[in-house]
Amino acid sequence: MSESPIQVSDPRGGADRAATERAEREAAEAGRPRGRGRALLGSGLGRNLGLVVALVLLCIVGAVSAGDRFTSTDNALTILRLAATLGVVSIGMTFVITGGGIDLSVGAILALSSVWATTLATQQMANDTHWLVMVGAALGVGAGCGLINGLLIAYGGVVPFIATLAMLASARGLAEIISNRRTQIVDVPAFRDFFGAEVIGVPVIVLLFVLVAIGGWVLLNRTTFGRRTLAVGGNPEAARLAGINVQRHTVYLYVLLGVCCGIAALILISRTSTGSSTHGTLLELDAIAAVVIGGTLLSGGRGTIAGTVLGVVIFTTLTNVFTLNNRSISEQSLLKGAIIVAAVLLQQRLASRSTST
Amino acid sequence: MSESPIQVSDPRGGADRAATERAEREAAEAGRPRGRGRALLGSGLGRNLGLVVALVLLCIVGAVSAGDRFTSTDNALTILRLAATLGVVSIGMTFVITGGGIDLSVGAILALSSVWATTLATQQMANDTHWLVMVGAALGVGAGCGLINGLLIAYGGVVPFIATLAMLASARGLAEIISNRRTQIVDVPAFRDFFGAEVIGVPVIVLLFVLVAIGGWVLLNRTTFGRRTLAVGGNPEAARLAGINVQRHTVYLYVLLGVCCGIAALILISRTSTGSSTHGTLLELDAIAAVVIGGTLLSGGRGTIAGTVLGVVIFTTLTNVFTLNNRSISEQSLLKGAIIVAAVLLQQRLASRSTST
Amino acid sequence: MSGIVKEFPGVRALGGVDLDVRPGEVHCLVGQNGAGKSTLIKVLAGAYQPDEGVISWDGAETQLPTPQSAMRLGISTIYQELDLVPDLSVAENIYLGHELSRGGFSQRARTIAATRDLLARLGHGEISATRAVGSLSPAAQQVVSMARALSQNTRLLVLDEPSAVLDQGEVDNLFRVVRGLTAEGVAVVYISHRLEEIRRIGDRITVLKDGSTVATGLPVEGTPTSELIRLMTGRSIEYVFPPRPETPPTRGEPVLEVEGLALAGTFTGVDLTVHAGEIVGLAGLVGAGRSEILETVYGARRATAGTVRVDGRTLRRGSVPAAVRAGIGLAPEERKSQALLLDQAVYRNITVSSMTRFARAGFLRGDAERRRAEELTRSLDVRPTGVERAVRTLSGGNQQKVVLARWLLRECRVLLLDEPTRGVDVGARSEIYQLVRTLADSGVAVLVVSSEVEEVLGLADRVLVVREGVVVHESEAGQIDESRVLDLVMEGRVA
Amino acid sequence: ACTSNDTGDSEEDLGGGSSQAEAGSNDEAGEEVVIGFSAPAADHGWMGSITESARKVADQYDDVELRVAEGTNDVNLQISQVETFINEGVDAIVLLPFDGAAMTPVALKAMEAGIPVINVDREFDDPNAARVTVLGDNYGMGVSAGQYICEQVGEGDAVIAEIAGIDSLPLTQDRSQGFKDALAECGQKVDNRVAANFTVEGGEAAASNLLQAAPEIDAIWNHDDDQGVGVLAAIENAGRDEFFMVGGAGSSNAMQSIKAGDGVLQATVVYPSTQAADGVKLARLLVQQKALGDLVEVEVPRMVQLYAPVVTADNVDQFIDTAFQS
Ligand SMILES: Nc1ncnc2c1ncn2[C@@H]1O[C@H](COP(=O)(O)OP(=O)(O)OP(=O)(O)O)[C@@H](O)[C@H]1O
Ligand SMILES: Nc1ncnc2c1ncn2[C@@H]1O[C@H](COP(=O)(O)OP(=O)(O)OP(=O)(O)O)[C@@H](O)[C@H]1O
Ligand SMILES: [Mg+2]
Ligand SMILES: [Mg+2]
Repeated sequence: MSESPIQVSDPRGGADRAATERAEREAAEAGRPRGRGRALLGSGLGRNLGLVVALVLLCIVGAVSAGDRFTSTDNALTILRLAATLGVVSIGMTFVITGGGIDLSVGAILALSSVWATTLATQQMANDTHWLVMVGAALGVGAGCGLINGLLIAYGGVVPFIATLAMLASARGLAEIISNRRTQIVDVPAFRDFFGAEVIGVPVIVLLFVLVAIGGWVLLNRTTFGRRTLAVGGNPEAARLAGINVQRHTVYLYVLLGVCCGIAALILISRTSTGSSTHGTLLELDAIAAVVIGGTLLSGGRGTIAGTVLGVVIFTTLTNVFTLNNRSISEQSLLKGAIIVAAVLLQQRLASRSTST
Repeated sequence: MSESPIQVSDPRGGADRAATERAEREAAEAGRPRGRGRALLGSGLGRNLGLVVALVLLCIVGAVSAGDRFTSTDNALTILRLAATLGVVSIGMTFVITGGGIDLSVGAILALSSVWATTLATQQMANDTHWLVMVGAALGVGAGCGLINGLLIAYGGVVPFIATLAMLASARGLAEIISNRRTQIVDVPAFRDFFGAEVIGVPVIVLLFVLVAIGGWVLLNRTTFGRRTLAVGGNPEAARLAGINVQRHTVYLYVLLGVCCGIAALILISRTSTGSSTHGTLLELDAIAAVVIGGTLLSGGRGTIAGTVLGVVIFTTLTNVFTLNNRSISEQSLLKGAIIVAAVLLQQRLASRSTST
Repeated sequence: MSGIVKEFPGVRALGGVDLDVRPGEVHCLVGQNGAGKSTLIKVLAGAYQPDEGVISWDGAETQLPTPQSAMRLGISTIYQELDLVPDLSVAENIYLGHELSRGGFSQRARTIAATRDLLARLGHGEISATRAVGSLSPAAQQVVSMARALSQNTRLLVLDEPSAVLDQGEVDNLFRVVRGLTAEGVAVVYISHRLEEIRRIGDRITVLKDGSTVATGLPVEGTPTSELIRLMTGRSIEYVFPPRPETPPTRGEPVLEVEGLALAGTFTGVDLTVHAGEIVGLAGLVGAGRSEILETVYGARRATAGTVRVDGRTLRRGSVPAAVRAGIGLAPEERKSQALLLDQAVYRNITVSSMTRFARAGFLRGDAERRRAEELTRSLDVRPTGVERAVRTLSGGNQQKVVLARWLLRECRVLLLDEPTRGVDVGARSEIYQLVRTLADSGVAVLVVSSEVEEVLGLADRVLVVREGVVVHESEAGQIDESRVLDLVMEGRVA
Repeated sequence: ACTSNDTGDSEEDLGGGSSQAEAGSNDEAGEEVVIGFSAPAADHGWMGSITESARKVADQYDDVELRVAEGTNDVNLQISQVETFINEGVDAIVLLPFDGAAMTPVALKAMEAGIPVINVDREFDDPNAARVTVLGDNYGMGVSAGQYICEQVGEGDAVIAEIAGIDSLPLTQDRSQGFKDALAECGQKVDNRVAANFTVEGGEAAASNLLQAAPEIDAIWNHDDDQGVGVLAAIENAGRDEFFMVGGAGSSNAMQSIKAGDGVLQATVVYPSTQAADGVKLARLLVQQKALGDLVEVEVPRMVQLYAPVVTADNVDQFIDTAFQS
């Protein structure tokens, strides 16, 4: 047995890297006080310190450069509304990646869900009966696609990358066929009223994001499901021999992510008042990036919802700050790359720093 | 030594999967006769049987549905010309993935190389001196980007997914800034003459593809560099203890891929007579898919150039057959997903079948 | 080497260790799990950099910044955790890093020929030079590691627990090779937990305890084993194997009944019964298929024929969850890859198979879980304490205790143990034996696989001998001795 | 009513103004014509409509066989499609390039092989690469939008925002340039600019941020009515209405909204999505050696440039029937 079965996405840095990793891990371990409340705080701040610092820096840059156009509540809500779609998907993605998988089809599933939930027939039925029909359609389609992914991966033995790449192509193709490549406009007032509403000043879609985040945190950290996810991602063979049904659990993970895509589709439908086969283009890369920057191991076995949420918020805030300052897209993307690397390096340094104390 | 340190991208199928893997490995082993010439044939046919069958089926479909519009030499060359860009990049990608890494920035690097090699200044210099200046620029930029990727990953400890995602954003941003987002037209006759030429009826760019493929095969299978790549991807810790400088080797791999992106940029410049920041969009997914469908393990340690070439040719032939048959885009993408999954499942079945014989 | 200090974050693995090795001698390094033996030899191999201390070679002080620099001096190392690349062939693994090549092109024919020579020299000409190492048995992989070490111009050979995966015959073979080398003047550092091996092969002994040298250069002749144990553990351990109960437990209820169990290509027609309170041992050569029998009983492999019954109820084939529900637990052969979630906390590793017990509607009550795990680790004396610690940081013996704790918590009816003491030191070893016996006494049916015949005979009530996938002999442990078992294993004359 | 998957419009006649009148002459069946057609990926309504109207026109003629290649934004693939057409020996190729310059060499190759190429919308960089060029007027579109906004806001201190499409496309740059130049005429400039990728989602996201960046706006020009659906949704979500907006391309949704006059959308600049259909018609005429009906010329002209009119509530009825579904 090699001490650290170094995986695909680990850097090939050999010893130094292995040492850093172990150091990080132990830092996380050591920095965690025993009490429950303090555990939350400790892990939140200790593990995600780099991300928090990056976000704070970003906010300072935003506040200095754009003044109260940046600091207004409205702007904060705008950022959160924008973050909602990516956020909900990324939280589902955190589970799949923690469980040792990956999903490239999230954007396509989102598109298919959005199209299916907004066909004339569905809207007709929604108007005749209840707008929840649309919700059911979106979640059902998401879950169905996730189920196919999960079955192919867990029982068909197709590697996740390929299975979900195939789903990407197929789901988007199907979405185009169903919608005839047209943007489908939503004409179900009750639906739009519900999702467009605000509760004490907070838009429903932001609330949804918050609820999914809290639910995800509880599910990952406080339930047997979460514990199994960590086990399956950390060492699938050991998990299997410990009596966990690894295959079934893998299917659950992809279905969960599918449902998250369905929720994200509903958010996007409400925001744009349309369903379209172009929704969610390239969402997969953003979601995976947010999850990994957040600190979830791409090789599985360790996941953090708080980190993912921070990753998502950093991404959306970045775009917001750039737009407020009227920077060109090219500069944005040039800088985005540099900022991602800087954030990850910072995160590493801070994590290893906190060991020595 | 763990028998199969199951990695991120392996399906979580537990025992069945592990068994399949072992079976595959043994199949590959068993199917390999001793002689040198026969080894090539044996491994080519044994390991890639599923792909060969898929390609043959595809050709039959093409020949039946499109007759000699499909079977003509011209059409074959059209397919190969199309395959050249993706092919060269995928061969480089085979090395990186075999070495346990991944690179999402290939499309962006290609774009940046193409832009850099076609700026007014470069073209001016090329016209004043020699068209090889453009070649040098493209290869140099590719190697430089690869070097940055490699350094960040090997010495900076950034996971490959994140490092190359950052490079994707930055390189494309830089390409846009340099080109001012305009397509740059090539006006260096000598350059166009060279790359546009044919040798005994075979276009130079197809020859380039073939040369890179042969070179890649020799490098992976017949040199110490290839051996070390397999070792670094298969068990980096063992490689390190065997005295291989894993970090330096990792850098080499990304530089190699960067150079391949530079070559692909030259091919694309010659085909389009332009350099543009939009060249190579989404190339990364196609390249990774071709490599993995070809049979290279996404988790590293096992790679096949012949499989990659087959994967690339299957992809491009698929597109060609679709075009000849006038299918709608959406049907194509729906079917593409199904075909990918079918090819992978077929490959698995055939591989495990050949064990039992 | 003198005054070697090596610290890991939070752990001082070596706190000033001295070691001197002379040409032509076999220098044994002993110590409990976690004493720092492997760390020391990794420093010697250039794989770790010491924080302090001096390494001298041929009398001159030297630095070993990389594994290459050590190899250049002629230091070859076989690491405890076999470090081979599974997808490369035997020949490629042996010459990895110092490939036979011309102008960067590897010379395959020459490599293969040289590999055949090496393997023949090791007495294993039957291993194919072109086979992928991952498809070889652990014992054959060990041979490849040996060949790898010999492929260089070796002056100092370091062997870190090479015998853990070998059976008696293989160990004899290994010793023959080692003697051949020492006769040529090669120095050997030998690490093992099996003290009788050290008696047979060693010249001098260095004892490590908690990262420091407690004795160095002890002559093997004239150091009694009990003295060694005392040096290693700081106490004297008298009874290695716990006494058997007076009434043979075969009279109890049969708990595990296996009938006609077969796995295509590995074993056929295995019948066995384990009663409540009984310990049954499976003896055999490495590769005889004993692990497979356990894994098939457990449902981790799908049997091609036969039935497994627990308390009279037939289990569904090929389903681990069904076996676990029926009360079977398995402590697998490869602890790290098959049993443990190395990066997760000790308590999570213990509760992974019974976490629903600590959950209401799927929500875990973390405190109860942790408390229960603490109780268990305390009663098993797992060290260091602290259930929040990642299992990776524990020594082999303590990791094994964590695995056993998992099934203790689950309150199994049947416990399957595959090589329960592999890589475990003397002290922990006797604790584990004691624990297994206590479990049996509480009515658990235990099935043990071990490559150490002595262990099978000492621990078990009844012994089954397995050869090439067939159970060839069965008898009470008291009625068979070591040489008889070896006879059966080797020649398979059915009694 | 606005959902667009009703296919009622399949009856819609794309015969076009003059050719309908001339039904007797040019539309008369002639020799069989095989036309290869390639366009970028139909990833938004306008582009979808391009391919669809081309197909529709081809279906109207019994003597036209249209071979449609997979829409793609990958120039390499598009080149290979044209190569395939050349191999097949089609009679003419109608090509809407993803990038005009990049498709020039292969178009030249087709022309050299004796296959006339009809270049639609995005221009080649060599006049010899196409027999006929059908161009929208991207620069003119920007100018029209700019002039309309100038008329509305006058010379005062106004905040003007622009929501562009895909920034790296020359057509986007042309539109922006035209817009900038026209605004300069009346002393205005673009205060805030974002790009939205031609998708609804992109429009929504870009506009949300834009509205935060500029708390007070007087006018917005949005390049494209497809992404406009998202832009309007963002405006509605933000509850802003202190400005007016001008659209682009001319989708039927946009025109209905202009007609209803109940939102911020006051006008849109038409960018005809029927240009590829025109290309198909011209290709057929070319191969059959016919001339354009209302012209005196005996040959089809080299260049047809379409006009980019501004549609407002006053003239919307005139355009609403030819508008495309987003
Ligand atoms: N990479 C590492 N990071 C942190 N701690 C380590 C590391 N390697 C070893 N240790 C710790 O150093 C100490 C010595 O470990 P080492 O592996 O050298 O023991 P050993 O004597 O070889 O034990 P065994 O008999 O189980 O092989 C142990 O406490 C171990 O937990
Ligand atoms: N990964 C593998 N690939 C191919 N064959 C294998 C593999 N693992 C085991 N075998 C084969 O299965 C048979 C039984 O092997 P195994 O090592 O499990 O037996 P064992 O009696 O349990 O030995 P051990 O003493 O090592 O536990 C052997 O013939 C071995 O070569
Ligand atoms: Mg050790
Ligand atoms: Mg075994």
